[in-house]
Amino acid sequence: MTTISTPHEAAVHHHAPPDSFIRKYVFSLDHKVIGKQYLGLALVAVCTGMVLSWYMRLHLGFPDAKAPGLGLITPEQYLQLMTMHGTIMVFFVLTTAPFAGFGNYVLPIQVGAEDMAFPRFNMMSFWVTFVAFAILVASFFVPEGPALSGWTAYAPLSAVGKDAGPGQGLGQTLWAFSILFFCIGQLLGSLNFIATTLDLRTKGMSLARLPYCTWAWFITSVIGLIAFSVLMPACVLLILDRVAGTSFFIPAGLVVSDRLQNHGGGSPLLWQHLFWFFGHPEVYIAILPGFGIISTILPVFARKPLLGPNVFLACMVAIGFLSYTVWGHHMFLSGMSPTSATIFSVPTLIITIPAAIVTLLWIGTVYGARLRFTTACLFCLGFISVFVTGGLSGFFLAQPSIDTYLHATYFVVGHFHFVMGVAAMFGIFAGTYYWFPKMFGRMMDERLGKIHFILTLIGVYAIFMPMHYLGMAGNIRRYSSFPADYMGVDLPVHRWITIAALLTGAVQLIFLYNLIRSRFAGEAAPDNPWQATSLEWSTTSPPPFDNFGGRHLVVAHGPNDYGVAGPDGRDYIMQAE
Amino acid sequence: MGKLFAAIVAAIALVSAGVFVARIWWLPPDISTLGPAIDRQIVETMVATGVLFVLAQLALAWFVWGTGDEKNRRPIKRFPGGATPLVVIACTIVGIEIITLTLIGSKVWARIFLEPAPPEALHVDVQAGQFAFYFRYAGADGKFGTPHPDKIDEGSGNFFGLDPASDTAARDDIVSAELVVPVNRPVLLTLHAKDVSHSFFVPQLRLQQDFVPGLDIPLHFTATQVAKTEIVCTQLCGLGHYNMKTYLEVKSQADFDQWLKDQAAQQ
Amino acid sequence: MMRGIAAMLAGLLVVAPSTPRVKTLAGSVTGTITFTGTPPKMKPIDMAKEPSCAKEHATPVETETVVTGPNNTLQFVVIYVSAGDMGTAATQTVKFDQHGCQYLPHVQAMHTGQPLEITNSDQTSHNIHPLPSKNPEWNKSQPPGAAPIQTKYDNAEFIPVKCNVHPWMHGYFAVLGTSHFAISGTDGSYTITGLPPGKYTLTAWQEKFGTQTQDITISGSETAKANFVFKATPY
Amino acid sequence: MSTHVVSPARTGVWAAIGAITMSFAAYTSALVVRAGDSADWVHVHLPWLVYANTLTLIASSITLEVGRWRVSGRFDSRVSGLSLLRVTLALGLVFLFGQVMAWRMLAAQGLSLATNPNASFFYVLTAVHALHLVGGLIGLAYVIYRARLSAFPSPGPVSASTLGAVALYWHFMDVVWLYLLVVLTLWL
Repeated sequence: MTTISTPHEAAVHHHAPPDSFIRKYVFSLDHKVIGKQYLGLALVAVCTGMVLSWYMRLHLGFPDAKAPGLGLITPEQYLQLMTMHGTIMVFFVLTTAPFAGFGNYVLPIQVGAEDMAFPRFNMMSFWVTFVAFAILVASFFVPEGPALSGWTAYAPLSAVGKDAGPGQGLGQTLWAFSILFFCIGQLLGSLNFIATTLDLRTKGMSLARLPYCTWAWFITSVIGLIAFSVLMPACVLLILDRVAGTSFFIPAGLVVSDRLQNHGGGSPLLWQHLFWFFGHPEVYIAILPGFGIISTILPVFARKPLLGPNVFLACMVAIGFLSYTVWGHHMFLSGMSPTSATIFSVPTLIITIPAAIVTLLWIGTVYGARLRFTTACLFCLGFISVFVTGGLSGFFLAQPSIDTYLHATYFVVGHFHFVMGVAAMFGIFAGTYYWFPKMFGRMMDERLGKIHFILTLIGVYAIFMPMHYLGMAGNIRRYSSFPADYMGVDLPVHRWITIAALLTGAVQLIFLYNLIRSRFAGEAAPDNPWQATSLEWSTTSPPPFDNFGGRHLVVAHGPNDYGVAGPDGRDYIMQAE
Repeated sequence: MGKLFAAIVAAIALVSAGVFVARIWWLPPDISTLGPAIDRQIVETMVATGVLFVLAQLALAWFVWGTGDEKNRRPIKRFPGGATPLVVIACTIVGIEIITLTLIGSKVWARIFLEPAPPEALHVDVQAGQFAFYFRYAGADGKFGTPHPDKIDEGSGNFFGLDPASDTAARDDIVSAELVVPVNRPVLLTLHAKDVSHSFFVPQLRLQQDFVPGLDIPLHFTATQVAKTEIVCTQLCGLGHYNMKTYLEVKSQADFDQWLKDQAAQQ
Repeated sequence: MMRGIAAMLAGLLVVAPSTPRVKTLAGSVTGTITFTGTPPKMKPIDMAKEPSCAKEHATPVETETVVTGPNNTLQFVVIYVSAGDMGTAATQTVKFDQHGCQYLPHVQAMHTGQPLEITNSDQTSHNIHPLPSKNPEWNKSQPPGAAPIQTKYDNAEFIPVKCNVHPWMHGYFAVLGTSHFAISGTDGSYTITGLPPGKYTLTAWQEKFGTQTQDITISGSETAKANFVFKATPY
Repeated sequence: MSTHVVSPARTGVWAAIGAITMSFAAYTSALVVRAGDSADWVHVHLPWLVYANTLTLIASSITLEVGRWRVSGRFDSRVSGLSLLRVTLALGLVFLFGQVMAWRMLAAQGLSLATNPNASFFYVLTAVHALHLVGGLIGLAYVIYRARLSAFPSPGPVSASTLGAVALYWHFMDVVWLYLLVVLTLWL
């Protein structure tokens, strides 16, 4: 099927280039600026989240150590650090950077459009997200601090209010509002991605010729459209339970802090269902853009086409569908009917098939390649390695009967940090090293980049692999310390993880330095430094305001033409020659 | 660079797998009738995934090691047979694993959660609250008093909100902070929460189940050895979560009866 | 001659309030708190969950809602002046310690605005959560070795105090509008000293049995007597 | 399909329709679950006014359709078409006002947001629908404004497709409302 957009629609730029600073860099309608804004937000968020995790690790490894600025970390402080780390990382890093960030910057260029379909919605999308982040950060500064109920905010702990503990007052309310705003922001973004991909493609850019990351962003935005429109009602109901005295999630007869709660009839499991119906697809919202980025970048540096591109696309679509049938595997032991647990475990295991196929396709692409070991390429290879690791540990947790032991142990922490945390981060790193020249017209320092990669790869394994061992030993997650119990003996492992985490964190400073230095002093980047095929490399680095300087590219080739006999002796054919 | 990457990935894969094989960190010995089945399944999954893990990582390392570079312009090789064999391999291997694991697993799961407790089971009422477990035995009359949330008064030790003044069944209820059970006798727990969600986890029983406020959740097990082990909360329940734990004591029937007598005297 | 001395003393009495020497002339009130009927049986506290505390007690300690002494006396009853001269605000710090997973003392009385210092002498982390209705509420954890919590309460009320980590730990802050107060000891006796002459209403408060009041008059430096008898029920 | 006149506005509205459908599905499932496992589920009489509001909303859809048909039609009919769009806008406002009155009536019965779950769901669902409808009103106001600028003397294709998108959204709001009405009458 091919959709030819009428020149009329695709050609007119929706708005003139602004001149004032505010309209140009702050409230800009330009998807490129908005993309950079999202990436900037994600950078701030990831630094915040990482610092929070250092405090957590410090306390876990050295319980008696006085943390700089906090002193002796109290149990509630630990849980608040944990909650904010999870919330910031999952929402404001893993969702914004690979999806909203790179998607906003690259997708319109890759489809040959001059901007997103709805630039105003696009701007709102970012600023609403920004407000959401501001609200979340604000909760650090309210009396008794931010929420401590984890990024999953299980009711009734999250619903009954301040009696449930420090941070469960205003802090938890702010958390709920923050997530509500975040949903709105991402929904606006998803609308844009969908309309832009479907309607603003330039001549000849059929769906079949879309680059794989654009495909991934498109599928992700469809998933996000559904997921966030379910999380939003959940947040609304939670807020009402907290501030308006309703009882959606709060059953009768709860006595919290010696106070009989004036609620009745609510269902705590209702929150869990609504949350995880969003929560599991959210995992794929975080990782599918990574899939796309890897599948786009790997062939560039392998100098050979991606193996089985159509199989790859089919797998991504399959994952997208299946992601809505598996949420129950987070609730095997939640008091949900045990029969449904067995039902949920089947699709959970089945979803590993497309994931496994995709992984094999990547490994098959590497086979017999003439790899160019740029930093971006290395992060793609690293992505494959950590994704395999994290994916396989999922096999354990997908089985209810094993979950009765491993559930809520560090095994789970290790699993999801590999599969959605580290893997997604590697995707983000790959994208950064790959598109930085296009975004800023300067190359990043490859030598620093490679050091950054090697140390990070070793670091993440040193941090997260031992967590699986802890899990086997029954070490429970979300504990601020392990006083005089069977977990006390695991302290040395926690020490090791803490040290590894602090060192790996320090290594990221190399990346930050590289970013800043290259932004201002990197060598000038040519239009197509990597000899890649997709449309963003057919324009200048950085692209002009309307992306192609008024040209209307006509696409004649797919994105996958590497290792072929191209024009003038090149081994690749660009989509718009 | 490629060779370095290959070496690192291979090393990581072998070391990681080695630690699992060496069982340096492993499950505690099990003391329940369910333990062996669950352990067997964990081991089977460990073997299956472990092999795939090592194979995949080593394949990646090997391909990267063997890749040509810009200097020796070795011709690019396509993967033999294209994507189809890979799809077939993935579907068959993973498919087989899924089917086998699900078949075995669902049996174990059924034994834990689907089969009802045998009638002779000892019935213990378990209440979780921030941040402690309390266990209630029916006492001489074999009947539990009705709990009244509004009557809960932890300061004077009335954790269940019993009303002995008007409820005679409540007067001989035995409340303990530890779970004490006789060996080799089925035990039926009724889990209910006083305030927020909690969870009941005994690693040595390989048994875990959430408390959900507003629900009474049954859970049954049979301990096979006299032992003392820990019960921990695994559902984030607030600031004292890390410290929400107590002990499971498995005693011989005689010792258990004696203990019950002593407790009854103290109430 | 004697008359003259008496007259001089009387004269002193008249100017008394202004001169410090008169404090010696302040009276006091003493008495014993008892109960009739059957008090509820105090339950032994099972500290299994907290070994570090359990091993502090050779025999398990009991709950302290109603602590009785020999011949039906009651401990931890707060006796205070609810009407009459309220005295001057006390400035010395009141101490409230957590030891062996118990509050020492179980009931601590203080004047409004009087500095209160809460310490943790256990090897485990405690959480102090007073549940006031007229004062601002807070809820803090105190890990072993952490600095003492310094605070004060400005409005008079009886504040239940609980530890969220150890459900059995319950105590009371008696925040009073007077500096004339006392807490009955193990033998149920109490003494309030330094009462200037005048009419007083004494109130006795017990966390389970509520309050009772008595009117007394202090005319000089004598020691008045005021016993209180609470009616106890087993449940 | 070979070719079609692309209209991002319409695609966007279709996507929005998908999202809104999902979120009302979520509210509904919440309602069903909540009604299922609770003892405090009592019957609530919907105020008669909501049925009157329903008619208003349906009427607004009709005027909108006729208005669209005229605006894109011959010149002399455009004026009346535009005024019909204004009527639609007015009817939308009347509907919102009616909903507020309906809440007042319910409150007069002593049913506030937290009184019982049924009341909670009534207020929440109607309020969420009202919020989405406000979005439609803004869109409507926008096309009327655009029509004043561009549609005379000739309606540009942009405003036509935007008008189509807005109309699509507006009718969807009707559908949602009817759906809610059924759900509310069935479950409350």
